[in-house]
Amino acid sequence: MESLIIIALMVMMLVAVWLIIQSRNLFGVVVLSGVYSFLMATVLFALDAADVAMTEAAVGAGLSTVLLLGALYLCKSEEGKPLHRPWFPLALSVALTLTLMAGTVGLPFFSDPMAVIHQHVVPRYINDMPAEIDVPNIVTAVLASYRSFDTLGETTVVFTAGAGVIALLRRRRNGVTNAK
Amino acid sequence: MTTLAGSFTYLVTFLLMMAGFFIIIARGNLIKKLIGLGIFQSSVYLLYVGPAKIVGGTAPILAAGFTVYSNPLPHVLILTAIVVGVATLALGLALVVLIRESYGTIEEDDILKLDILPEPETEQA
Amino acid sequence: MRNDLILRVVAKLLIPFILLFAVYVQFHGDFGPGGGFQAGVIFAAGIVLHALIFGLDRTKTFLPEPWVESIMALGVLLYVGVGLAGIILGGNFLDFFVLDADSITGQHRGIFWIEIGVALTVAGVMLKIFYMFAARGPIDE
Amino acid sequence: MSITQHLPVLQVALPLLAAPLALIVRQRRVAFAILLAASLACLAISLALWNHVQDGSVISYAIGSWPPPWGIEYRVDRLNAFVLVLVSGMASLVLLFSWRSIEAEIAEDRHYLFYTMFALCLTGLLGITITGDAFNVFVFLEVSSLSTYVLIAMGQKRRALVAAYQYLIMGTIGATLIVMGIGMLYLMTGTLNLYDMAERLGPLQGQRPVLAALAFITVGVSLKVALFPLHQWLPNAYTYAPSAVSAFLAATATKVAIYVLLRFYFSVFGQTIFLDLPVRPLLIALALAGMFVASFLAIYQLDLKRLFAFSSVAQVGYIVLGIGMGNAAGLTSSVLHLFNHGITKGAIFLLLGLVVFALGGTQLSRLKGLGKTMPITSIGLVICGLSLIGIPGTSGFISKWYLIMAAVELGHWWLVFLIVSSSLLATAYVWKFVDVAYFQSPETPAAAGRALPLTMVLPALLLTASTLYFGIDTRFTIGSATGAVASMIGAQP
Repeated sequence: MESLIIIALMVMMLVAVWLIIQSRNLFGVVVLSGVYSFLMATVLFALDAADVAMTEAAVGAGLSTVLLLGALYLCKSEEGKPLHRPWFPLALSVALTLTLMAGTVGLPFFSDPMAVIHQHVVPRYINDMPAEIDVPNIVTAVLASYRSFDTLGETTVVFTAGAGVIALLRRRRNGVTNAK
Repeated sequence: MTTLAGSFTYLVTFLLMMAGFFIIIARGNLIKKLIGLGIFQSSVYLLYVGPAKIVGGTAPILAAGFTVYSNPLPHVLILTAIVVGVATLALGLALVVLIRESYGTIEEDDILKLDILPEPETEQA
Repeated sequence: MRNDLILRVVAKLLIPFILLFAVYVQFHGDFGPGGGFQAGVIFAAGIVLHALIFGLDRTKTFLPEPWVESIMALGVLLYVGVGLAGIILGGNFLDFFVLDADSITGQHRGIFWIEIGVALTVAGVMLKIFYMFAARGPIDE
Repeated sequence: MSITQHLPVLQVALPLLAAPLALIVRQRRVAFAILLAASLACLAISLALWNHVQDGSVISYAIGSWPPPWGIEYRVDRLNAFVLVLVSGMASLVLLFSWRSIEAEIAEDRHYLFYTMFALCLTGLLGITITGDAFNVFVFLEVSSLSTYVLIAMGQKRRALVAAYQYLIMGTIGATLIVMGIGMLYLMTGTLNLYDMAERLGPLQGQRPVLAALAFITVGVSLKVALFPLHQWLPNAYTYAPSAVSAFLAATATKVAIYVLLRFYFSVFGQTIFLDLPVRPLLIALALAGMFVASFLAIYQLDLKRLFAFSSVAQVGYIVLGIGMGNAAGLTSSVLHLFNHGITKGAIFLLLGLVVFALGGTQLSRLKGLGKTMPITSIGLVICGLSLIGIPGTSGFISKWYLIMAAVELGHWWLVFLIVSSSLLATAYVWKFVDVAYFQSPETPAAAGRALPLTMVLPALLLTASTLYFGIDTRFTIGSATGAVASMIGAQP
């Protein structure tokens, strides 16, 4: 049953992406990409990734959509041009995908508790964490303590984006000459 | 059914990747390209989170009565990936807005046409 | 939108709850899903709602732009500061064990402060991006 | 417990601390002072680390006191210590240069933002280099990439925006492919620590996902390296970025990407997996194609900055060629050229920054008679040009010598021939500059350019001088490179 729901949700995601490819109306595309993110969040939730699902819903479906709508408003752009010369890109993407698929034969099976990712490194996070850190949410423990340096990097990425947007979009004060 | 769902996750990962890549190279609108880029980036989520799931397991939040938890490590990594995605989108859109202001268009071919002409020496607003 | 009475009243009622929810998500992160990042986004959403309903200028009177810039920087500083505190107290960088005599309390303390750092930066950045986009009217007008 | 023990993490934490501080102070002067202090401290730290590992020891630092593979490990060996010295040294010099250079190119109320982004870029590059954790590589790669996009977009012309956008798209594709590859490696090994991963990959040799991961990482990093034909973002980015940014990127960004390639090939996949695969012939073919096509394109450029940007793509070819050959001499030449070319290209772009400062642009039509109007700058450019060609007495000669030795060792005489003939192409594009600067007189009597400030001239000349110095006294470079190669392939020097 669980698997069936996951499959159904993923099919809906693919449909959303298909519509995004097809559509030329940018406003529609933005809304669809919000829908896509929301479906992605649901799939992630069904895959037991509650924290990730929550973040994807807030960021992908919420924030990104708002940013995109804002940019659309600023750019006054409604319709993209039609596809031109789609065959070369299509061939390239298909070739890429086929190579990828060939590579995945042999990746661990879904839901195999004996797969190496469940046997190495992670057991300490699950079994010893109550004695070492003692917070109920294991994701928080890994994110904020075991791998807290990654989270520092992540915070820096957010900071970089913020400072970067300031650097790009700040209005120039009068009297500064900087011809662009 | 479980195996099917598993292979399907991988399949969807690659289909999404392909779709995102296709939008990036086939579409000339700069905003649409960024949307494609977002899909391309988000395909990774399933590659990481799919295999982390254990059927019959539960979300990795310790609670009485559960002994089998899905693997929390990929979740942590994907949280970071999502944040990176939105950071890239914000910067990309800021660039698009500036391009629109100085070129008057966000269609790639129009911009390339304008770039062949000599640069106008006008002050940007 | 600014003159719609119903919107203004609803927003006035809603915004405190959004901010409260952000605080809940922030401190509940140890127990359920959530944490600094999500809390920062929700907090910023609350402020953005205020700006949409009451106008950006009014929002800027109690959250001026330089403050927002400083908040996003403070978050990173706080995070790195916690890391350096680990070194000063005799451990490694980001070592939470040494933050308290009891290592588990130390861990909790470390997680608490870095999550606040994350929330500050995320909320600051989201707000700042909103300010920057909103301050730029559409072109050709 | 002494502070020296924490040097590996301070290497990254100091510039990371400088970035938000520069943003808070909102003042050009203070932001510059903070950054200069941080980058000089970084240089000192990297030299100390370099000195410490020269006996072949490896420094491992467990962040958060969580032992690897559970926590994130910083790990310094002779290979990345050498790269750290290059990155932090270039950062200090370019920073000094930028003080006056950006005055002419960036609006003053954005200077503190420039310094913030510069600090973040430095943090990212150092973080990628020093970390021992696969996912951490990705996180810091994004820090450096995002800041790079902004730094490029700060260029004066509107084309800088398009260049930054294109780089954003291509860079993100590259980064995503890298995460995919890392994800597959994680699924196969269950660990993210590079060295733990290497051990656990041993028995998995030849399995398909491992090979797919290798392919993903190769393509993803090649985008960042600007390996032909994935180099399209580079010429525009280098041409339209502010002078200081072009210099810093040309000297460090692609070099760090090459380091990532070396790290994954030799420390993670290990020599055996790498040697068994058809990756090496492919790398050799692409490297050769890059060397010839990009050099050829360089000859036809009308803008000197763009000409040298294409030359960068060609020179990356030499480095990758050394990796492709895979023997000790080839790898030594790669590591050497990584350093030598970093210095040479840094010098060239700083000298071009002087030209931009004085004349306002680097179009060849503006540079007629440059040998008379800016004699020292022109001589500097000629010296660096000779290093690009590989004339004895310059640092470029040393690395090319090792490259030829490697080809001879393998018995590939045709490669020797190709390397030498691609140098002739380099001669052609360098000659183009010499011709314009010394044999053409300006159409209008050259207005004397602006006087050049010392803070700009000094770093440029220092780098030019070191191009010559490392061509004669090679103890530091060859010693470090052979040590680095020994740590890569596990042999004693």
